[in-house]
Amino acid sequence: MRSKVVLRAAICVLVFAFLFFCLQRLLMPKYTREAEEGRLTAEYYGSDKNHDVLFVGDCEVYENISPVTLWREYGISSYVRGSPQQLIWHSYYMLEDALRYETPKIVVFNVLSMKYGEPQNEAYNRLALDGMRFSSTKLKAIKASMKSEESLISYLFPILRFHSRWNELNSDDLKYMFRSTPQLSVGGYLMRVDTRPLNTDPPVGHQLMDYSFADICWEYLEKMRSLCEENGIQLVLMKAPTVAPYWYPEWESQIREYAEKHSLKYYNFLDHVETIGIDYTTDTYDEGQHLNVWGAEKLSAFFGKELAAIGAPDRRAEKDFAESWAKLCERYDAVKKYQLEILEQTGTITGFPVPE
Amino acid sequence: MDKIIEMLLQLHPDIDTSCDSLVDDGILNSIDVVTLVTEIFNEFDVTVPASEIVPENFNSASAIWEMVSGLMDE
Amino acid sequence: MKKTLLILLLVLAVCLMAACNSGTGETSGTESEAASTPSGSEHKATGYLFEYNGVSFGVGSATADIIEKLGEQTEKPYTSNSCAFNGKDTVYYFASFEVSDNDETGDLVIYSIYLKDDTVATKEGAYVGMTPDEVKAIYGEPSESSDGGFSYVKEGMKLNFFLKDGVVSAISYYVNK
Amino acid sequence: MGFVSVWFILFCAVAVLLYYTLPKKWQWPLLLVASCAFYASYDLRYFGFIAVTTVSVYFAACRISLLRARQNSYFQEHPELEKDAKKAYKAKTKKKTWAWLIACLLLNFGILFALKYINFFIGNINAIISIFSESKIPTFDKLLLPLGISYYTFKTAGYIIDVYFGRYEAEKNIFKLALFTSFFPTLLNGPIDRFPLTAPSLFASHSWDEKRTRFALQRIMWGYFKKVVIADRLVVAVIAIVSDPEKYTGVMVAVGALLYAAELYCDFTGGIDITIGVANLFGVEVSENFLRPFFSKNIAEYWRRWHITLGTWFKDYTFYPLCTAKPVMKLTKFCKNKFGAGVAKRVPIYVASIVLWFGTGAWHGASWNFILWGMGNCLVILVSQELTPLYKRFHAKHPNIDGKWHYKTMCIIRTNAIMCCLRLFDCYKDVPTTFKAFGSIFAKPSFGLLTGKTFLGLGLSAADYIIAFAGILLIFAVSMIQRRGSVREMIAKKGFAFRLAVFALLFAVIIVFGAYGLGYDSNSFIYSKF
Repeated sequence: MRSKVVLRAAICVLVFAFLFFCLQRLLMPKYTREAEEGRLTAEYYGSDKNHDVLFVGDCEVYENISPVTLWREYGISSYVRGSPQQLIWHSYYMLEDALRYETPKIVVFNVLSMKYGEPQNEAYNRLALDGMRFSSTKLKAIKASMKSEESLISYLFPILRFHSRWNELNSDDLKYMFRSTPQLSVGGYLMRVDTRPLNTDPPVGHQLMDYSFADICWEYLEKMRSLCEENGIQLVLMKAPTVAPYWYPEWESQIREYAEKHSLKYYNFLDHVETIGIDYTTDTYDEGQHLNVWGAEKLSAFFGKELAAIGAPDRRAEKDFAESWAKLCERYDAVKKYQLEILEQTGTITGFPVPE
Repeated sequence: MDKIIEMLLQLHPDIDTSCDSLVDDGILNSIDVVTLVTEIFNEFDVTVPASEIVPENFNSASAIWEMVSGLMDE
Repeated sequence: MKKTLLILLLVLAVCLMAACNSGTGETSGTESEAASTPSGSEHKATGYLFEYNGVSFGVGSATADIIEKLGEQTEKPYTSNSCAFNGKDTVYYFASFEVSDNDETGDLVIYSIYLKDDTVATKEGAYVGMTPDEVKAIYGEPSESSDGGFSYVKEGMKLNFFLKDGVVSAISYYVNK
Repeated sequence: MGFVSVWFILFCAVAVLLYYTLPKKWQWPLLLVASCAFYASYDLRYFGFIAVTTVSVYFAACRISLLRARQNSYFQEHPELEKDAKKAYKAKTKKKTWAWLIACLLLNFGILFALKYINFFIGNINAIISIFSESKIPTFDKLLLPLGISYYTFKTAGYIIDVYFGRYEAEKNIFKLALFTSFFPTLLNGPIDRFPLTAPSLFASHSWDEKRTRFALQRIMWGYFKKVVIADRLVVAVIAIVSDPEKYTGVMVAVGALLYAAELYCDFTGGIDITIGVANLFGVEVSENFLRPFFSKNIAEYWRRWHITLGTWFKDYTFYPLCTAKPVMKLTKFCKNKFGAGVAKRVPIYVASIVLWFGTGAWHGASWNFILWGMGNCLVILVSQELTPLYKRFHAKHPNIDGKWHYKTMCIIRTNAIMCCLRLFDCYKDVPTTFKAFGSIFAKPSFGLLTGKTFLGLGLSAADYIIAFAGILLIFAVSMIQRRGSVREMIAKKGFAFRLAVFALLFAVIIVFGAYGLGYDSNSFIYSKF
């Protein structure tokens, strides 16, 4: 009799766990119709972890840096671990998480997120962290990013947060319940081929009361720098050539001073717009806030020269690198062709359409 | 004893005086019990202490009479 | 038993109705389940107001009501949208001030008015170029002050006076989160 | 940590695991440790209060038992004592035990009064003073209200009164009494147990019983369903209606009352189901607090089905003692001579009822709302008591109308209508608003408000209303079945597969349709602030 009872109890637990898991798969947002950037974090785990250069940051990296161009021009194998409005502590834990899989030679961090001193809103936390594989790093990342009303348990079991999506379900939720969503980024880069020119001169930021960055930002910048030092990685700071949000000169001086003090390379591409050849009437799809693919290729070509100069090796001769990057280049061209067709037919592009 | 039965009939004319679960079956509610206690006080000049007001003592006419007589000779 | 089975069936029917009521229909955008602020409620400005071209407005006014009345804009408005979601943040350029709004609360509501030069003044008469003491003579002791300037907090907004070389270099009405 | 939190579920799981692995003699001490941990998770400062209550009750009860034991042994040693010497000695002991009882009650109810009612009391005093002078007594602002103080104070008061009545001897082991006072599932929303009913199963050792555990888990899940899926969903609409009496007047007040009735029922019975379920996991029997209250045909019956343990507590420890107290008896005798038997019969009942309902009202909260709510209940019961001759004549004319279902339904609807009106006092912030809102139902019904837009404006979507309505239907169906026996037995008879399907479905409904997490605040059980 005893074994029968134990068997029944086991079946019960199994059924409940399976039901819980299925409901979670069903109700998790698939990020196919809006906020597609939510798929970025998880896509890293599908890449071949053979990168010499790793970019971390918000849309200023994943929409302006094209790893395929870096490969085609200089044979640099790189990946962009970006997420929407990625805060500096998200960047730090993204880096720590990546180091569990590979150790790049160079890590590039975009400094814009230094301006955010506290978690902005719950949505960006979810977009950045839900895709992360479970690990001690993810736990630390959640604890560091949670706003007061959020709970750790709703990150470990996301259904506890997304269960109220039951009346917003659509056909994609069923289609991608167990199948993975189509690959969105190419090496972590999100492409846009359309153009919306900036005809006026770039907006100038209003005066601020206090230009100093929050202490927590300096603290995590310091943590990132020591993490790179421990792993023999060269930390490089960058600021993408975008006109909004406005990059105050007072911020620039603080970053420059920090870079000099710790002898880090710092590239503010806003100062090199002419040399790079970026023209805000053709190279941006939203009046200068993000570069389109043409702008990104110009920026990547320029930056690739710098990266090669400071130690990013040229891997085009090595067979396994060539093979994996050939696939990525093919995917890159396919996406570009696909978006150009859409642009031709409809005249506009919304979100980041990619072929299946 | 018949005094007790008379009181019960006064409360509920159709009461079955031989039944022995008046309180448990909800025939006597708390207000009836209190009315009985005041009647007993007026009749036998005996105060039923609160500690005695338990279902067992009020479940049947005989139980009530036992309680009252017990109190009287104390 | 029959009667209660009937009721149970009724319950299941109602559940299905709920699911398909708004389930399989394609819904775009992640509008929150609870009804957002009832639309149509007019937005009232709070705290210190700014007057220009005969129009009195401030932080919290609906852009639609006042933007045309403020006269000619020197430049095309510049809209920047938030990273992933379709939140919009627009700046409107006028001769001596700039007005910014966003759609965080569903409708386009002004959250900042930035005065750049002394050709305009606040309703109470403060303008760019004044010394801090002159401003304090009008508004009294500020609620907050730092080396970059000082501000007066009132009903969910702040009136900021920015300082450069000891003189007010800019004034802004800003929402106080 | 409220019931609706993963930590509570983990806490119970660990406690149950330990409970059945530890050697039997450590079982009830484990429950005590668990209860202290649970209590500490709220606020360490509460410990002082519950400790004072437990120690004071333990000490007073032991003294009373000791005095009585000494009296009995004295009588055994001197059998030759004649009647009135014995009586004198008994009176002496009675006086001493009475002194201990009163001291203990004054202490505990004093704490309860100081923490919960003092500000209300001062507020009224100030109101009176302000008539003729401007001075005001300052109220206390940083008052702690320990978790479940009303529950454990009443529980221990019942215990010591029983010991004083001699119904049973005082518990010698203070830790056992501590466990009885602070048994963690009953801290949040009762029930107010009786020592002899709970003690046997609380202190006994239990071995694993598969059926009992299965039934307990099913009941817990049913409790969570009612609380999380229905109560926490409807509370959003109720608060929206109640906090804006100007906008939601007329018929919307009635709608608010109905929603509140459903929400309060699901919240309170859900909480009690979880309490009883968790207690059963440890094999502990805790008394039922509800018996399908919305099926009662009159107010008196309603109060024998809703919050049963509170009702019986007040009946046994306020109503009866008052009726049989000497001063009341003297008053009855005085009335008998002066005004005749009719009045004499009613005096003790009226006096005791008013005190009982004043107490019940005040127990619910320190404001005039609740006291008037209590008085309202008292009025209805006394009036229906007076009308019994009228009812008897009516029933005489229509002999077997009782059996007819339409008469029974009419009674049920009438009872619920009256209770809904009385519950308005719970909702609105003060008495005048309540009366204004109640009046507006008839004066200005404004049926125009009954539109989809109004309902959607309450913060719930159409889907929410459908889910809540479906849930209420399901509860109604289950209650109908329950009238013929335990639903869980019926399900158990149908075999493992059916049972698994039913409870897997219930589990899915709770997880998906539950109103919990960001945007919903589900930890505020209505009755947990007592």
